[in-house]
Amino acid sequence: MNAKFRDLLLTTFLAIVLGLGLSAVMILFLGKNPLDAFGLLFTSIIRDQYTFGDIFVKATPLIFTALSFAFTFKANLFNIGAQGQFYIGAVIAVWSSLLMGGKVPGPLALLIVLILTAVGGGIWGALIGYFKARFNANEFLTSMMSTYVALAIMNYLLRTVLMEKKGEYPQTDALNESVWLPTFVPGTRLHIGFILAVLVAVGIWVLLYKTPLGYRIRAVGYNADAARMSGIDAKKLYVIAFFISGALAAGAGYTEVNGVQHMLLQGFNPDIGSAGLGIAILANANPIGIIFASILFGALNVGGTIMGQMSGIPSSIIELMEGFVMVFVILSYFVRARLENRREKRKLQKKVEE
Amino acid sequence: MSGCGTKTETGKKSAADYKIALILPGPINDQSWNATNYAGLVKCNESLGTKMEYIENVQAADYESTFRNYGERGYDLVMAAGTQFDEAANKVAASYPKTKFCVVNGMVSKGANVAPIFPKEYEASYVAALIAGELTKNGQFATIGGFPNQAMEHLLDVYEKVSVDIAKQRGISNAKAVRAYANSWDDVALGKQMAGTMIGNGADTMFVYANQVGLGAIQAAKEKGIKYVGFSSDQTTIAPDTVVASVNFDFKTFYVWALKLFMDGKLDGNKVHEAGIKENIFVPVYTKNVSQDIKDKVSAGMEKASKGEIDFKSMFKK
Amino acid sequence: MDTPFFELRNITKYFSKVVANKDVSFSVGKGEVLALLGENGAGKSTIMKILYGLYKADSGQIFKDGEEQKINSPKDAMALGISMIQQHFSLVPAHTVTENIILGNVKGKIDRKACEKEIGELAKNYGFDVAPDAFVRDLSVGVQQKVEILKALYLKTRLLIMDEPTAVLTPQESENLMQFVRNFTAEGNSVIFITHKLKEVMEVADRIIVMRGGEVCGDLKCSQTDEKELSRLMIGKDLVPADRGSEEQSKNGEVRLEFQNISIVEHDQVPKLKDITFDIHQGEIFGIAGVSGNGQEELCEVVCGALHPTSGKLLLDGEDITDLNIRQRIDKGIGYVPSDRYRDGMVMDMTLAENMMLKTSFGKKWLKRGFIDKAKLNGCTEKAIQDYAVKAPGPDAMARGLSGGNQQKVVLAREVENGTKLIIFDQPTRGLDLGAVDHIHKVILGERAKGKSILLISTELSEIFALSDRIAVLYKGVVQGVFDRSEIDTEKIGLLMAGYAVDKGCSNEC
Amino acid sequence: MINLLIVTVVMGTPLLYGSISEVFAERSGVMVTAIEGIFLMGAWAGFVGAYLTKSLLVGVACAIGAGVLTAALYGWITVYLKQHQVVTGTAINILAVGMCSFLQRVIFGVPVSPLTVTPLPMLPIPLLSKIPVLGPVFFNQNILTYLMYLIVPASYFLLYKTSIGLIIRSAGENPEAVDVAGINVDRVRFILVLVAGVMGGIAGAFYSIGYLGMFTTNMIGGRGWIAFAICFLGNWNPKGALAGTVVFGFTEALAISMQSSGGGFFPNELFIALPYILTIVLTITRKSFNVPAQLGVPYKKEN
Ligand SMILES: Nc1ncnc2c1ncn2[C@@H]1O[C@H](COP(=O)(O)OP(=O)(O)OP(=O)(O)O)[C@@H](O)[C@H]1O
Ligand SMILES: Nc1ncnc2c1ncn2[C@@H]1O[C@H](COP(=O)(O)OP(=O)(O)OP(=O)(O)O)[C@@H](O)[C@H]1O
Ligand SMILES: [Mg+2]
Ligand SMILES: [Mg+2]
Repeated sequence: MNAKFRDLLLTTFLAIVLGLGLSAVMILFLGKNPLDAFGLLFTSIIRDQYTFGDIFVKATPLIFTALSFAFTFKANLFNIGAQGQFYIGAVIAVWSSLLMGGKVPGPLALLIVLILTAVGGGIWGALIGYFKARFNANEFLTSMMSTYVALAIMNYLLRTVLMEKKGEYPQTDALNESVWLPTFVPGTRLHIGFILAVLVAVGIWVLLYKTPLGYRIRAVGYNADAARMSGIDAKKLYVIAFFISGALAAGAGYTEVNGVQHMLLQGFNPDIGSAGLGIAILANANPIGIIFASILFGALNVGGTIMGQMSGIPSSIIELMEGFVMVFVILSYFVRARLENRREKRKLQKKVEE
Repeated sequence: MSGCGTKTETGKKSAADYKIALILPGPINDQSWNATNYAGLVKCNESLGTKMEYIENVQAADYESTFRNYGERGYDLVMAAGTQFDEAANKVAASYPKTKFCVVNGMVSKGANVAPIFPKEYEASYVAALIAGELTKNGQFATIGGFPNQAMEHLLDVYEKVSVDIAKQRGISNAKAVRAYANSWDDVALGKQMAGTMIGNGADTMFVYANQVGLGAIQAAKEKGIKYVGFSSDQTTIAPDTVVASVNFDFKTFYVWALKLFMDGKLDGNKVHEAGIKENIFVPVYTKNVSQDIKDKVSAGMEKASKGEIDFKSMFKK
Repeated sequence: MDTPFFELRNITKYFSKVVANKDVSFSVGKGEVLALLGENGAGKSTIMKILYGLYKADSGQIFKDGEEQKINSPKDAMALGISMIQQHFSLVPAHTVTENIILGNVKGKIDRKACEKEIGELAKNYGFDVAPDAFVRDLSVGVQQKVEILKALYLKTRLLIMDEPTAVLTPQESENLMQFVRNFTAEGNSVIFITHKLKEVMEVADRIIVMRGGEVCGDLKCSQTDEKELSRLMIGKDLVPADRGSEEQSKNGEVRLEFQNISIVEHDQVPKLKDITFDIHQGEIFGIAGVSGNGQEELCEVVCGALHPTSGKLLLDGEDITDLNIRQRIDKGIGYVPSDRYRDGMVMDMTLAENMMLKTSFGKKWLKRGFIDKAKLNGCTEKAIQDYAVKAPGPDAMARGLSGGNQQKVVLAREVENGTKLIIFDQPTRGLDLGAVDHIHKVILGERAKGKSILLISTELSEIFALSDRIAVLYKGVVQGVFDRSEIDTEKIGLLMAGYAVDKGCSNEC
Repeated sequence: MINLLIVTVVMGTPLLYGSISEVFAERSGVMVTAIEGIFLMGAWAGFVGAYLTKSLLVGVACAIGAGVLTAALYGWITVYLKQHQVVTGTAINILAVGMCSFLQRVIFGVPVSPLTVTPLPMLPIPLLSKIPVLGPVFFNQNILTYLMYLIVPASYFLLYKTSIGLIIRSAGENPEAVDVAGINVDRVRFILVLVAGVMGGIAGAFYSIGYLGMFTTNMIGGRGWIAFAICFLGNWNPKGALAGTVVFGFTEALAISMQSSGGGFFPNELFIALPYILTIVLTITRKSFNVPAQLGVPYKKEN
């Protein structure tokens, strides 16, 4: 194993341990025994199949929103509007599923819903890219603001055209079972959306690093001037990159609506965007790393919830754990660079002394 | 199996033997909906000797898994606070026939083990309106709801109709009510701004049902020196000169009532168990700023309601 | 021997990947001009930055007038009377000249008027034509250089360090600078002067330090050495000048690129290019001389397609390419080595291999079943690394990790490969050392020998003369005449570059 | 109408604190993306301090302390350790949410009724507050708002008329120039992040103890990001921040007033989204952006 890779594993592991350790210290303030609490966290997630499966259920949408951020990040662009793109995706997924459920054969309907969701979320995202390309509008700002607009749109639709038939609450009717994403592990609610997410993550990695399009997107992101001088149309690529990013975030809407909730309601997953961003950080924006980081967050979420439920520790412990782990992971970037530097310098010194 | 528990001599389970859980959508220290429900749980554990557990801050995506989680572990009764749990409860129930699912504020029951309990909130708002109608000076009522939904609209319909009618009877011919939705349950600052605007437009009596948004509205009312009718919990303690009266949802009584039903085996499925003024779960709380005369009028109104003499349904606009 | 003004003793400095300075010792006396010579990466800038307090040495000592000094930040250095003009200007383009000069040197409320007056007078005293209220972004590099010098003078400097100050200057501006150095040292001040240009060194320096690989390999009196010795010390061997090959071939080649009355005039503004008309033949090197900022960049961009002329036509092998975009022109075989490789030529955060496919990402060349053919790309890059003697670990090395000269070689390799018909070289050797310059010149001549046409742009007259078959001078967007290399000499070009009108086509007698 | 303006001024105050602090930090090259977390920590600590000591002054001091602490963590990681600013901000924002909700529980447990303090009183300025329209709008506010009236011109003066301002602006445009002038770039940037912590903490306290007299974890709800956006819209300039705040604040006040009057032909959600849509429109239509050239780029000297 080369030293760099060893550093990566070691420092990341250490960061996670320290992050959890600090959270454990916080638990002391509550007058509870952190060892018991964490014991519970670790044993509970492997308690039964259903709970264990839930880790991956949780990880699924996170993979999508993390990819959404990471994809543009790799191109030196910022899409922090994944939350809004997720809302748009969820709205389209639920709408089209309601229309097709029971009328169109399940698998076909699911495929159409997926395509519509991705395209819809993509277009919503592409607007950000278009504004940047056409008006040089700062994408950080427009993507941030677009989330609030998307939320308003979703809320409006939920209480008007999408509102449930009995007309009581701003939520949709439940979807027909034919448009549920099938589960693939009996006794759990682990649906094939997880497999989709993993495949998409791999696909995004291939797209970014193995295809000319991905190559061009990265080139534009790192150096738009050089890209232009090479005949690459930066403006077009902004739109494409944000389209893909938006489609990815919308994918989370698809798996949450068709795979988990089977309906859409107000206040649906309000933190999925920022969690995705955090995961992208954890994984250093590497699509494959994102799969693992999402599973870690999924486990913290599932375990943290059960821990809260059984030991009387408030559920904010989850955010605390996630926050600490993220901060330590960022510190680990620094430590790694330091270690690498030291190593090089020592090598040099040895060479000079010889 | 652990779910069976030990039996007492009479052959009946003791209260402590039941495995009961309460699912809350927010933190128990939210100073409103979740805190109220949590207080009900505490009361049951104290007075009935149950050992109810709770889980807080459960997000929409986790409703189903949380229900399943308790179902798997053989709980006897799983309660959830809020109508938003209806779908998930009905969906999960079939897989765990031994567990009873009870959604507080629930309105849907499709299954022998799904037994929602529903406090008729429009009866509570009726009580609030009885107070408000007497308190107002200029007959300008302002209401703020969290999000528009049917239950919310119904309770605001009742409030507005009753309070305006009373004001008119008192000779304020131009009495009217203005309604707004905050589209939020927790934005305190927004609550204060909205209430401030409504008061600026002339309102002199506020009524808000929007959790923490209401706390902001109370601030505005206090600063502008108008009256506020508290709702859902005893809000008179926050600002006794502003919130001169409050309609307290006595969830302690409500929970005890529900749990007794359950332990007596009367919490049947396929049915919505409603409770209201008659069951004593809506209790007006007054400060010294409210005259005995008003209190009497309110009592009389409640009496009528509990006898079933008031046709609330006719007041619903939709 | 009296104590030196400043002395560096046994300075060693490690960066993560290189030893920039190894046990470096030398000194500078009062009133002395010390030249620091060395190849790229020899450690010249680093040792000066240590003296100026920007970097911290790993070991070693600094003395002033025989007393040891601790220089931990430029503030300490300034207190000792040291100023330094950085290799890459450290000016704030968005601020005015005055703001740049007083940065960090005034306290409290700024009295703008008074400061501007003060700076204006300072400039006048030294004969610098600089407007104190002008924005730096609007100034030519020559004037920016003067601002840098004013910054140093403002602080009443005793030792002025100049890191490659003439790299971007015209001959006249360089000459002015030399004059300034002479005057400045005549007052008893000292100057340390870093450059790659031996001619300047011989002209102005009293003493010369030569560095190689981070070590001092020569400490010579100017009067006791010559350019040949210096260049041998610097690169460790003698340089054989590049062979221009056959003089005749270019004249016989067919016309490849034709400019027909090309102008760029944006409404009401001064034309960027005006009525440019000339042609380049196959196998010809067409040199364009001129002070930078006189339309060279626009000219290059018109040819590569980044800029479209407002009028006129451009023909390649007789075909009108005026309306083609960059990508189409790349496909036609036009290569372009831009002057600003950081901005226009490379993606620093990508590997060398990835940089090799920058201009051909649309083609089939690197594709295998829709994916990038990594093996093939690496193979080609590996070959370029060999052919161009790029000092790099391999195709997967990040471009950012290479030194400037080696980055330039990578760009060169790519453009020579792409430019099958025509290659534009814009300032191909700026800032590079003798060895690298020599290599690049050989490559350019080699491509000419293959029959390619070459458009060479350089502010370095020696380069223009060494390579070009024909030479044009560009001044304010106008071609001041096209000459055979034998028809014209440095002096005349200098005049033309400075805008002295000479009749078009005028030859020897002007 | 007057009401609308009063709401604009009141709700604009914390946004202006936030956006001006952001102007300073960003001018020196650091985007304080942890602003949302700083606001929240300020709101929380302000409330806790005021509640436990019954002194609003102590509350404000605690808010400043918490804001500075949060900012210091952010500044240490981004300025000294040179880590990515957006990334670090996200982590700290999440941590801040966890931190205040957790500590709130640790300190107060589960209270039965809401915990409140009396918010900062309105201090009508004699004479001035009697002027029609202007009086009630501008001169019947709390102390933090009055302080703001001083901060706007003071920060403009500081940034554009003093040597310190010159250093700050240069650090964001070309930190090397600042370094060469013998000034420690990292220290300048770190201090400005701390200043952002002070002002962000005050902004947070404005919500909890200045305006509402209570604390909830959702209290900030994206308002830090709004301040962040206003800094962009205002072209990194205190005057622009003021203009941006007024535009944003007025739109928001207008939206609330529309909502509060019981709705009408247009859906509620349109009003809710209006300020955000406006921000996007302004971002698009703005011709020139004076982005500090090195905004968001850590200053790395050697490797
Ligand atoms: N900031 C830095 N970080 C890491 N390595 C550096 C840094 N600056 C310079 N180096 C390394 O130190 C060596 C010496 O660089 P330096 O800039 O001193 O060379 P130089 O002699 O000034 O070259 P040039 O003539 O091109 O200016 C170079 O090989 C370079 O690799
Ligand atoms: N900021 C930096 N970070 C990391 N490495 C750097 C940095 N600056 C310079 N280097 C290192 O310095 C070298 C390049 O420095 P520079 O461009 O000054 O080279 P140079 O001395 O000019 O060489 P050349 O002869 O090619 O012009 C590389 O080895 C690179 O690793
Ligand atoms: Mg160099
Ligand atoms: Mg150098």
